[in-house]
Amino acid sequence: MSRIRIQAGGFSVDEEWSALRERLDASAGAVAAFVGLAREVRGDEDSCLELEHYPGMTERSVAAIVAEAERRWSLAAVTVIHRVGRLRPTDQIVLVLTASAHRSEALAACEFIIDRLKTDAIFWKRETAGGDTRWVEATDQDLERSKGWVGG
Amino acid sequence: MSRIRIQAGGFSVDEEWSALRERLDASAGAVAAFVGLAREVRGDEDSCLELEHYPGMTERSVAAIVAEAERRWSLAAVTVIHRVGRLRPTDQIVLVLTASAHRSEALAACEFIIDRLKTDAIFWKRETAGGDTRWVEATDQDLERSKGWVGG
Amino acid sequence: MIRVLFFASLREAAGMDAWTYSPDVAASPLRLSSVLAALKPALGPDGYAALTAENVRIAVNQEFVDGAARIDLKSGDEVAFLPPVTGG
Amino acid sequence: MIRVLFFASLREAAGMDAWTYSPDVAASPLRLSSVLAALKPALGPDGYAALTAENVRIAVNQEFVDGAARIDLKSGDEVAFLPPVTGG
Repeated sequence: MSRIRIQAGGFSVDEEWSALRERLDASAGAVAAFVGLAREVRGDEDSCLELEHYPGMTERSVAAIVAEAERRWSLAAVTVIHRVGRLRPTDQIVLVLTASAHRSEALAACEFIIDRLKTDAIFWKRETAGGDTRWVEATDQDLERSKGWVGG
Repeated sequence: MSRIRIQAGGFSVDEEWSALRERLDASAGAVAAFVGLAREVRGDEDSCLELEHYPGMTERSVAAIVAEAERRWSLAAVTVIHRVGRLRPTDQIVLVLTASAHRSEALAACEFIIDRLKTDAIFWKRETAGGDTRWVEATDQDLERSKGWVGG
Repeated sequence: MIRVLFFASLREAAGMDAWTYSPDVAASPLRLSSVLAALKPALGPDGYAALTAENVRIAVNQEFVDGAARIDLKSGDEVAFLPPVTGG
Repeated sequence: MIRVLFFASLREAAGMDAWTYSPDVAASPLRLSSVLAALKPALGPDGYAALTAENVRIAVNQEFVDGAARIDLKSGDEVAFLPPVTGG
């Protein structure tokens, strides 16, 4: 049972947490969460991050990652929210929530989803800081982590 | 900067999340969270879990786990709340929040802390279900996961 | 009519976010290679080079395609040029 | 005076959560082994067997001790018997 949203507006961890809890029964023993925050770029407190997406294809790319997680682990509920548009330092960018009977599955699925969002989800990021603008790409480490989830 | 509480009362993920966010500056890019929930035991919806601790020594055992996490990874903030006393299915037992500049550190530290809480924190759990009461011990898998964090 | 979309750095390189190609009705089936050929003068050499860089992927109707040049298109199809992605 | 604490399954096995040992003032230094010896009649054979099981750890003043029997105690010390723990 998954809930995926790509949106320009912010999200409330509290509301998403409560909504996820309502979808769980008494067999769920573990919820793992990850929130990505926009960081200050190159020490410029006025820096900003712009997230671009491809409406439709982006949603499907995220849904495919979640479906793969649900295939690999027994998950009671998953929520993924990813923001697009212009973000400022400390803004929340992405939320991943995974629930399972046992902690090992919730934790692994949460990490898997965020790792794959870095490399396989259809988003682009442009940082602006100190008057300079650059496109951000997944790092070699991101690609290694993502490939590290072997098998299928 | 860590915040550790052992308490009989419940906790609000929302409040702890907000309190942690307030301790972060714009260099934090990742927050990982884990919440353990009391599960229904052996299909008995009236089952319960009782958590016992050793006041003083328990707090220090949790602080030692958090200190070890802070030594291994560069963490901007950590919160651990662990409940004691009588819990019912779906009740929240434990909260771990870890914040870092990068997701790999926040995720690893969160998983490390919950793995070590299973094996090294001074708590005891007694399950009561269907009129039968038994003490719960860390599983072989728990011990392996905990030992799996090699090095120091 | 084929709609061509450019994202992120490729939008900047192309100087536009979308381009519409309306080929002669005679050209059927329409190959993606023909669309690319028609794009070249519209973009200029730098824009075209950016679009055909090794790390650029092409999607047709929001599905990635391999060996893009041999893909057959039909009117109404959407072709997108995607530079390396990163989310999270 | 030494205060001895029993936790969890050992509290159940001992039938009490705490026991106070007030030895003769003559017995100084006081060995943990003497406390254990005094506990034996107070607990009965089953309780004592549970306390001395291999997976039971002993803490003195809230620190785990090894080779417990040789530990020297002083009045006011707190000795605790801890069965295997699990949190989270």
